[in-house]
Amino acid sequence: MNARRVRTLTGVALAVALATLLAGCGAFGGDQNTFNPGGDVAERQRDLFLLGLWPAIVILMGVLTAVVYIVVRFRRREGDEMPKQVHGNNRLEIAWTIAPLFLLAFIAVPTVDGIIDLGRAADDDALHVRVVAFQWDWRFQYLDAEYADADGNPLTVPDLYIPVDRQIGVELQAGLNAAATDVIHSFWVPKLAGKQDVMPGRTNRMWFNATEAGVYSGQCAEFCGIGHAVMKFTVTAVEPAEFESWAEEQLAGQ
Amino acid sequence: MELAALVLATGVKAFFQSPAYVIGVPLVAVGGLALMLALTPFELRWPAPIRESDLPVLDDPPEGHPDASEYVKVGVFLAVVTAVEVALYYLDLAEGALLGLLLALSALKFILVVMWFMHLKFDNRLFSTMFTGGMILVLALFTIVLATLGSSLV
Amino acid sequence: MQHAPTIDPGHETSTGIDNRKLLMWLFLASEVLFFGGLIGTYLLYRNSSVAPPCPTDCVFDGVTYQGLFDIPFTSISAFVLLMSSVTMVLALAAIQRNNKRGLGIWLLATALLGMTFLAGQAFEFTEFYHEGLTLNTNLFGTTFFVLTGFHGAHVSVGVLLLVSMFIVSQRNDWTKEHSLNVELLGLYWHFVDIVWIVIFTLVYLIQT
Amino acid sequence: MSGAVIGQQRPTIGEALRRIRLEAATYHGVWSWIATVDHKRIGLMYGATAFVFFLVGGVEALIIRLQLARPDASLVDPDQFNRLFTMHGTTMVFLVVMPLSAAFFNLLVPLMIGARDVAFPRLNAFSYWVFLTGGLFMTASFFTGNPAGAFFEGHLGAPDGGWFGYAPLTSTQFSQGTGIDFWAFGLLILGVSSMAGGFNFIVTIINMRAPGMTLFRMPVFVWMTLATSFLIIFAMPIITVALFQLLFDRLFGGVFFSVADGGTPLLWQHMFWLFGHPEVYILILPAMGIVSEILPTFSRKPLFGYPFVVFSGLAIAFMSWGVWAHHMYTTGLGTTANAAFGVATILISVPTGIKIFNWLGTMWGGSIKINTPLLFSVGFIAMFTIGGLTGVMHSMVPSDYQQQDTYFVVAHFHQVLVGGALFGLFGGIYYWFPKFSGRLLNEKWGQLHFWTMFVGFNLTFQPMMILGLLGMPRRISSYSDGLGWGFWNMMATAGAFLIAFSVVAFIVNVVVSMRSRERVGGDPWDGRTLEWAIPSPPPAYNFATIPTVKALDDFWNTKYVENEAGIPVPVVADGANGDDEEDAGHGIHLPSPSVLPLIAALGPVFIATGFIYHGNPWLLPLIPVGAVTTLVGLYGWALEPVTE
Repeated sequence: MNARRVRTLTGVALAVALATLLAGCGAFGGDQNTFNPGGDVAERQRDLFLLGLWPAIVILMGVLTAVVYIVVRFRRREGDEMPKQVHGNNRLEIAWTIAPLFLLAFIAVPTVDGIIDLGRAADDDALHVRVVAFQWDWRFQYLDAEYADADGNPLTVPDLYIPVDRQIGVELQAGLNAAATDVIHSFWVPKLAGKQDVMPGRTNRMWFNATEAGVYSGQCAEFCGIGHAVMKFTVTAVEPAEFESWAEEQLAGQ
Repeated sequence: MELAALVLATGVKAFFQSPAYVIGVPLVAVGGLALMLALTPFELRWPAPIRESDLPVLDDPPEGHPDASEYVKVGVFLAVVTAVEVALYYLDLAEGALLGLLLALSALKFILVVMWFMHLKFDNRLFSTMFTGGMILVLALFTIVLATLGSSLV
Repeated sequence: MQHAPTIDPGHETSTGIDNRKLLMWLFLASEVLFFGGLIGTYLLYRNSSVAPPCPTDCVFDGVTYQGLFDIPFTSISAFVLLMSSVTMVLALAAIQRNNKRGLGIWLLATALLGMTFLAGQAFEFTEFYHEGLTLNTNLFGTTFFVLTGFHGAHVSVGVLLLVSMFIVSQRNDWTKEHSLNVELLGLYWHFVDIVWIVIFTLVYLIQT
Repeated sequence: MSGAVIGQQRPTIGEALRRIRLEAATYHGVWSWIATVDHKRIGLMYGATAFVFFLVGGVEALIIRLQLARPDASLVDPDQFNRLFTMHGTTMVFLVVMPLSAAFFNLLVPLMIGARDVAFPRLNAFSYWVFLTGGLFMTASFFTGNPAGAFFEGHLGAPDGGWFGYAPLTSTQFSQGTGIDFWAFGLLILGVSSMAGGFNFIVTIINMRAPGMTLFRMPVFVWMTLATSFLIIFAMPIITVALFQLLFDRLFGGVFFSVADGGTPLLWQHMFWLFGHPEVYILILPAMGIVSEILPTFSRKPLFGYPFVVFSGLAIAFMSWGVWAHHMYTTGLGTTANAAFGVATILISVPTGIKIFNWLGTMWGGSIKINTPLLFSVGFIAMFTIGGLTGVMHSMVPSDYQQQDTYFVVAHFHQVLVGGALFGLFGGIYYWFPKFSGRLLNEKWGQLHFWTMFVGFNLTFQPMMILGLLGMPRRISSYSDGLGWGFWNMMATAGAFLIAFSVVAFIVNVVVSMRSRERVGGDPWDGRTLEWAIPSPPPAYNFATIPTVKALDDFWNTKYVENEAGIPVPVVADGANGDDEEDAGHGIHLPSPSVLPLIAALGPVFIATGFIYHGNPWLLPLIPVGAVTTLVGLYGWALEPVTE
């Protein structure tokens, strides 16, 4: 195999890979596209991803260029002499041990910051919702007192409605009633927020909001058996007034 | 016989539900082994036959190993420590103090057995490194696991 | 696997350590992780049972249930196993001085002490069973039986090996050249003993 | 008197075994393979068996890809799909990459350290047979126990819990049938094999080195074997405990993972990943070792920064114990744990980076021969870099809340395990094939293999990254139209078939090359390490005289000396050519072949079958039968003479 062919083929492969990657990021279609967030949490997560993505692409391009350059430039030609035997270089080693640490610190800080921020409890004035996941469907219960019916039962619906621009505080429960056991599920609305697992036997919490009205599709993200692929739901974000009238209507029908 | 009847009559599940018998299986196996060794098709040489002779019983232990009397001394000490442990259990000590004392004493027993009976005191350091490496690893890992799972004892 | 034959490397081993001894120590280091997992699980689940019976006195639905542990009895068991370590090491000391008869006596003594321990465990298991504790009663039953059961299985394997070694050593002419076999079995036996030292303290004596 | 005769049949069995040993010792015929204790033959059997399982796992992958190629497909139903992807993962990890690495350990470690065999040849044979029986046992699960119906009605009986089998999905309540039992017992049996191998290689490397072969004169591959083996012997016991707990729950009504009884399913995740993350490095470190051998040879330069490559490998092995919870960010571990494990995960990229830079440094300024093994190694560097960088992106916890359990993760670990481990292993096959067959693999077919695999690989897994970012969760058996996933999935499926084509090219290559008459000498690549100093294929005893090692890359130093400018000059007296040693090995004592490891290895499968079907009075007795089989094997093994 001659060097030219190596170069061409490698070049083509790289170009295809890069083009695909960029095309993917550019194609903002799809109901579950994490690159097209509809809420603050998802936006923050996308921004953090991009913060990591660009250095990663730069490093990757650096390594790939170096690999191709080295293989082409130092390929064995006929009548080559033996190369100089270089055993190593301590200064270089120290340099490429230390240098990544700076880069990593650069992503570690926003990472820890994000963990703490997303990990805090939901605000008191948030809309409190209990997400109930079971094989293989969802129920959403509105826990605030104003959404309870005459018997004190919370409003319960199969798809989530939320008002825009209001924080939604979520607690996650596996199994239709707390005593029933179920498998692990994961609550995920890609355009609104990253996922949180629904663990049987413990209550996980998260919060998010929607900044734009619309219908967001969500889906169970933790493998949960035969119905895993069809365990879907939607989150409809509407204006607050519209939400209140929707809730009243639902309560009346419950 | 009773054991065998139990296994065959009710299946393994019932057998295990009465876990007292779990421990009985290996005991039966010991008997089976004796039978097997008696009927073995192999010559019982292990690992290699050596000349037949009446070697004199030596007086001294090999280099690097303590004398038998030392082993006995360690044994007596171990027995005493166990007695102290049980006594402590019956004393009305503060919970924290009891916990600390018991852990310390069992660590002492542990170290004595490992150092003297397993010869780590005298043997190659490689062995100590590997063994303590495993100990530290498992302690670290499960401390973290128990901590993240919110266990009461850590 | 302590008697696995080893190839003659054509020279001394690189470290001067016998291959089989190294193997045994590696095996024990690995066993540390095994028992660590079992003990860790027990510790995680202590006091997590949602139904009686319990190791010590406990209350469910206003009813007090008496604890199952019988400390004096278990202490004797633990003591027996501890003393079997002493007899084991005396067996080694005997064969290191070419004393085949002494080896036989101490091996047999160790095996008998081991079997006494096993019998004690069988008795204890039976008692617990009659008190209503099985593998599927509650978390205490599951974790306790699996942890002590696996330890008991290790003791049983040890007894098996002790008996085998007794037969083989007495039917052959064992001298101090064979002491490595005894030493390796001893390492295993002492290891099983120290695991019980840990279990005895963490499971039986310390109850929070 | 040792052993008085008891009973009349005693000499007959003993005699039969002796005859098998003698026949096998001639190195001809089928018994010489069944009873072999030669590390080279065991290595070859490991490799061949793992390759067959690779084809099985590959077919599973192709069915999965066909199902996902288009929206709303119904080639397989969700139940079959779940079983297929579970077996695909389990097969590829435990029956392909691990044993392929074990094949290389077996073939190379004794040769590289100048030993005649591993420390415990029969234990080594035992490892192989346990792997084979365990692998067959695991695969046999397809044909059993689906409560919905029989295999010939299209119902597969394989495990359906995913390769990490999260509780409580694996409980009897949520997974009926025997699939999970086969899975758990299969992993236990395979664990025995891996652990026995791990012990054996640690002892071999620590104790069996040729004179002068100090630790820091060992090839990097040997170092990586040592690190991997330590990871195996420390990680396997943890999964063993977890699997026993699962089995006690399933078979005997234990409550370890039962939420109703106060158990916590998270315990399973901790135990699994305490094992599972070191396992990832168990899979990748051997490939890193292989690449570290190939690059210097074809660059005609020593490995750049040898001690740094070694130490970074050890650092990776060590740090792999501190990152397991990064598989569990979304399970609600809490802020502190997520932050700590996030930062630890970020840090593990440092030693990985050091390796990549040193490999580039090795090639820099070299005289690089571009052939298949080198291409695979270079492909490894490129693809593994992507795997590593996406790994760092996963360590950014908040953004990982989005990527967790999506195709982005699937893409990431295939990037590491296919683009990394498998590329490295294929490179190793091309590199050492002549050593063990005496023939070179065909270069044209090899390049076809590499380029189709490289392109196919990128076509398959880069689209998966995009799929993950487009919100496609992993392990879904179908998806609806309109999510924007159809195009990328079709692309991935096309890529998968291109990979399949490349594997066919590889098989053709092996067949074509094995039929070729051309033979190579002991040192076709101008190699650097000891294995090239002996003939190809190596004689049973490996080294006629055990070499005395004076330096790192000792064999190279017998061929060349460096002048003042650091340029190697051939040594004039050319006495080091391995071919001179032929027929020199008379009178070397090798351990006798034995069938007893095989007999001992048969037991566990019987025992497992007996336990799984303990309700069946005909199959229940398999437990004692298996126990006795293993005991007979082990006792015979202990009592049988080692050599004769």
